[in-house]
Amino acid sequence: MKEEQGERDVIIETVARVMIPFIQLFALYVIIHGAGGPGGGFQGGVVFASGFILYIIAFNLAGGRKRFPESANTILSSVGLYIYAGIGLLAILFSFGAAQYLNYGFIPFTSHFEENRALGMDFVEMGIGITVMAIIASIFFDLAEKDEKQKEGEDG
Amino acid sequence: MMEIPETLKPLFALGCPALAAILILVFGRRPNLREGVTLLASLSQFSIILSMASRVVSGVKIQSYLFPIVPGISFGFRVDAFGLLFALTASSLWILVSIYSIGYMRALKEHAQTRFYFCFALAILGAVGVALSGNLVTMYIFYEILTISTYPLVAHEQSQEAIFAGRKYLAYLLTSGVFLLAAIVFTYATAQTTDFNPGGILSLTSSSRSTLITLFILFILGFMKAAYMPFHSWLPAAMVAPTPVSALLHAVAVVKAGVFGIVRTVAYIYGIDLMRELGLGILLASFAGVTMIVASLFAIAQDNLKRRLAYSTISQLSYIVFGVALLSPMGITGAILHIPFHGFMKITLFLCAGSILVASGKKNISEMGGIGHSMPITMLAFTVGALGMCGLPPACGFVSKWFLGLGTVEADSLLFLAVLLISSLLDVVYFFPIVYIAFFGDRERGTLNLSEGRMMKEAPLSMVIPLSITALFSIIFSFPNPITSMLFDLVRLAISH
Amino acid sequence: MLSFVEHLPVLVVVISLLSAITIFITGWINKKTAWYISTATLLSQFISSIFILHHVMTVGPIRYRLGGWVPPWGIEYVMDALNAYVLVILLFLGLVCVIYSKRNIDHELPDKGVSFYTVYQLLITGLCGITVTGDIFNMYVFIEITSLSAYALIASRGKIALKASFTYLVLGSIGACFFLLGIGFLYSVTGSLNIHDLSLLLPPLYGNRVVLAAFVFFIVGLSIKMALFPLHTWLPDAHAFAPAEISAMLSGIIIEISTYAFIRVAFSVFTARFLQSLPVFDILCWLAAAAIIIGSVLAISQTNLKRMLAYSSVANMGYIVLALGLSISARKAPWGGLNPSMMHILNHALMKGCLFLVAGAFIYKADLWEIRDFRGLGRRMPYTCAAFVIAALSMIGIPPSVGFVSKLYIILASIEAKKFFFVPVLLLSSLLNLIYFWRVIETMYMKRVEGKDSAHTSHELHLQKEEIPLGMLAPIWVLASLCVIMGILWLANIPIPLLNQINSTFGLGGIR
Amino acid sequence: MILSIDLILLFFVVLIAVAAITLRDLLSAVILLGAYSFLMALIWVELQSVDVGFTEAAVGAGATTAFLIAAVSRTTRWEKKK
Amino acid sequence: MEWFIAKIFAKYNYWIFIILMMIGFYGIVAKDNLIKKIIGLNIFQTAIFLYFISLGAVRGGTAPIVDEEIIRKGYVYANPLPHVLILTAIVVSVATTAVALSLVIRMNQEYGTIEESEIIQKLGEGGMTRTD
Repeated sequence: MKEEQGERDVIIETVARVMIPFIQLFALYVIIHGAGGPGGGFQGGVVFASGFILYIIAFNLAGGRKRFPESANTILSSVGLYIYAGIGLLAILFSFGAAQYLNYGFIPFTSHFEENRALGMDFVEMGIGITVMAIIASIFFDLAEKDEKQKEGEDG
Repeated sequence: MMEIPETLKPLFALGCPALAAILILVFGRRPNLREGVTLLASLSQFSIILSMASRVVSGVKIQSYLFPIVPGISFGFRVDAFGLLFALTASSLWILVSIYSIGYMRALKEHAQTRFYFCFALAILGAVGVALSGNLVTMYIFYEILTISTYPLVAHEQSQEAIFAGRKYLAYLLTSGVFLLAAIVFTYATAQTTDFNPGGILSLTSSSRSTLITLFILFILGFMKAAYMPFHSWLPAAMVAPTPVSALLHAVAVVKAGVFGIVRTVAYIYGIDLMRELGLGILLASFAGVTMIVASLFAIAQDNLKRRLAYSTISQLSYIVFGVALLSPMGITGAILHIPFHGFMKITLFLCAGSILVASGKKNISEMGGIGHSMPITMLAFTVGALGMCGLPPACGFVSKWFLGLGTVEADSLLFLAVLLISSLLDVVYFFPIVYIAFFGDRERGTLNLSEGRMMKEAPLSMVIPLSITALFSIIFSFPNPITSMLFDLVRLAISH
Repeated sequence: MLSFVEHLPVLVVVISLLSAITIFITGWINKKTAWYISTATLLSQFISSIFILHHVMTVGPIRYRLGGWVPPWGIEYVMDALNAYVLVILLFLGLVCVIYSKRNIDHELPDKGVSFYTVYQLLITGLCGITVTGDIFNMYVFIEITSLSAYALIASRGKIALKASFTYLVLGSIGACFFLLGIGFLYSVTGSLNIHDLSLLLPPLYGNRVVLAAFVFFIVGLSIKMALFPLHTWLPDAHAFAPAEISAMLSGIIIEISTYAFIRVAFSVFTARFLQSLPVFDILCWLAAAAIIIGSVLAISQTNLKRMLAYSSVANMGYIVLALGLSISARKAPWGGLNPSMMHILNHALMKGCLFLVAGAFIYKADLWEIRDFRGLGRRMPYTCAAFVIAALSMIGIPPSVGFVSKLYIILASIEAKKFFFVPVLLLSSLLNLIYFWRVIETMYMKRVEGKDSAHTSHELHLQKEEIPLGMLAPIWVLASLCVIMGILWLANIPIPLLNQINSTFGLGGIR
Repeated sequence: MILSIDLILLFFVVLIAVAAITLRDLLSAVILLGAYSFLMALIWVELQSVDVGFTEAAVGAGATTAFLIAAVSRTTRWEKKK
Repeated sequence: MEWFIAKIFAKYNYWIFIILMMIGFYGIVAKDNLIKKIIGLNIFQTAIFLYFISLGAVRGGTAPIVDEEIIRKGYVYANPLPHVLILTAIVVSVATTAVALSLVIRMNQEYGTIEESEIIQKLGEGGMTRTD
């Protein structure tokens, strides 16, 4: 990636500007479409994060940090995991202990058991996607940032 | 006093020192209270053990098993005559040594006194536990507690020499503990039990001769606490410890625990008949005989009083082993009697050595010329002890040696009788010079060298009284009286099965 | 309808994960909350684990189908006596360590508290996961979560710890890959990943070379993770330079959970019958014997306390593996089967946990690493040193401590198995333990402080007491006293019915 | 699956793996590792596992390579001779 | 001979998997540079994934994607379970790589080098035993 004072490359910047929205849109598609086709939360999350990485490579680190501050990273990664782990707990709660953990069919999104199950899975995929996106991005930040604030990498 | 249920008595007897140890730690900063606790514990322990004596004499074996460890072995106690004898010796001497050590430690302003009393109590716990335990595993547990808890006592000085002595002490004794553990495990593997049984437990098994002999050697290596040669060198080294420690632990509790273990093994694990059949008695007796004589020869060469006493201990312990190894009733009687008798006599000697050290700062025999004039009571007591050691009346050593002599005759072995007599003669050779120097030695030389302007006088009363008592008992034991007859009853019970 | 207890196996894992996130978030707002959340979580997990154990003991194994999917396809969590027992040990030591860490982390890792507790909780998640899962691939995932957290936690100390952590990472990853490969081989012949299912599908295939290869890959992979002798090279540095509570967890729990995984694979996926047909366990015995002796000898040569303890861990893994290796041959005796190894897993956790925490206390209070610097410590930190003495005596094997009991049982097992060679090995190791632990005790209590040789009364006055805070002392003493209490309980056979239940799960164990 | 494509891909994978290990220019090695991952992803797609191929393309060729490049840029570009 | 060649080439995927594993292993063991070690580790892991995928592959099958047409026509499709496993394993591998890289970067800060032998040398100079 480029240093802050380095010269800017018009071609790369332009390509990045055009590409990043598409990459992120594609990522969302992959996340949502995970249950029935190739893809899922994890892949989508990685693709989404690769948008950020492209941004950082094309522009600069500080700008990337501004777009995606540490606080957002913290909140997003936690929220994603909360969704992922919490949905499973909801199954137990809504069935008053009758259903197992992760048995999404018991969460009353709709009145149909199978539909609930599919919806629950979508939520879980979303949770994973958010977390993975946040964590991959933050790992990249941590690896690339040259400040002396030493942090160890988060582990997904 | 509340009556304690009989089966709980062994537990209470062990509870006294355990509780005392905790209280000593609690009252670490208040010397009077701390030492009061020690005294109280020793007294109550003795009375509990004494109260068991009357029952045991009437032929009852007090048993209390707490819980099974593995099938066939329970953690528990079984008080028989032999164990009780050792327990009585250890606990009664604890009282006297407690009184004595209060005087000794205070007079010399020793450091780390709390640790001293704490470990002392634990060591007594170990010794009495060894005496009362009903099987080898229980015994092993207490045996190791005894080893560990005496280490801080040996290394008490914390000088280079003391640390080295402590290291040596541990190296020898824990190594032997490992052998003992191996022996116990193999015993269990062959006999499926480790209970002490008067007829022996191994005689019932169908193990090969060589296995049994190997196992016996393991056992003997395991009881290195008995300080037989050539594994004796930890004992003289350990004499750097404060005198009460040497007295109680290295003349009574630790070494006696080793000897006690050997006797237990010979009589209660192997059984006399099996021993005779395997020819192990001769082996053991030769070992013991060699140790008796060689250790005496070593003792002659020592100038340091405590070291000389240490070598004397090595020699005397072998008397006990020797007596048992004769495998004759008289020999065993002598051996068993020698346990309390030697305890009382040797402790007298050690206490005297300590008193001399406290009163005059002298350690070496050659410097003690004429000391008997300034410390008459101490040196009289010393003389009594020395007489006993040599097996001369009126001290009780005579009685036990008499029985040992009868034992050799019974075993039809003139050679062993000769060994016994030579060894006794050697005892005279190394003990009487001390007595002679003390009373008739060159007084000028002795006092000039060391008194540093101080007037020599007797040690504090708290030291003189215990040593007088032990000396007195050493004489009393050799005359018929209720105590002696109780002892004899116990011994008779112990050998009859 | 599932009862509440039957939900607990999965809740134990999920609570831990949720608490990791919560610590992350709340720590971002207020750093002080991290410890409280972590402690509360571990406490509740520990209580749940006791409920689980009770349920397993009284009612029977718990089978929990995640998401309601039927086992060969869905993931199943299975609690039987073995993992309920291990779970209790693991959460207990985890709780003790986290209580200890309150003061220690402020000192060892200033400003890193939040990330420490987050990753710590992830570590606990992974460990619990390994324990509760009944699916072998799921186990792999949890092993990796555990290892990743462990790498990060070790590295958190900085400097040398980085190198140690990297070595651990590389070796650990290779081990995990082997484990994965083993899973792949098994999957290729059976088409199943569920442990129970595998145990039913495998017996007709026992002669199959793929199955044998899978077994070998499992053994090698897990041997790296549990630092069995020739593969132990990552362990000493990692244990020595991690923060104290992580050293305690590494030595007391993490390598032992790998042993648990090994037992699970060897006895649940494969069975005792399969193991009997192979000489693998005999070879393991010899490796373990080498580990015991060489680990102890290397420990003697160390001058740094924590490194010494680390090598001692190598030796102690040797004990556990030796006990495991004997378990098949000595299956019928009351002390045969898994009893000695199960015993030593608990015992080692208690002893080594205590010792590492004490070593941490020395670093905390006086920045002491080297054994020779411990002169006079017995007076400066009397309670800490007393705890060290108890745990060290236990390691040496003085009765009635836990170390004695496990040694006794392993010896009995080796006699029962007619493998007499291991008896002297065990006895010798006891002496070697004595040498290296006694050196420390002697320095702490007996060596005089330099320059004060002449008058010992004066140095008593000179040295003031400098005890560690109660928050650190209490965990140390809990472990130290348990070293003795558990020893007596073992001798009194009180926990033995549990072990017998474990044995009977695998068709081992005897008559009692 | 198609044997020839399969074989060609596998051949290149091995070649690139060897090159990635032996090259002393770390940046090139890292980029080669990206290429390796990408080829691997192709093989997997070809072996009917679109899902995994997709993931490997995103993660192996994408994220991992980005991480490695970041790491190389912060440390050193050249491996030292032994 | 032909039989032999056929036998060897029938499972060419597995041979490649073993070769790749060895290449990766060589990278881990023989290379002094830490980043090279990580590259080796990656190759090692990927090789194992290749093995898993080869397991699931079915000759003449299709990708295991739920589609009305596939089910209706009764196509053979590859076993999807290994794929799920490998997805998870890839997650693990990228996490491992990330942790390893962050370790490497911090070691570079501490010691100014990423060559293992030099780091060990510096540790030796600074006295292995103390950390601060």
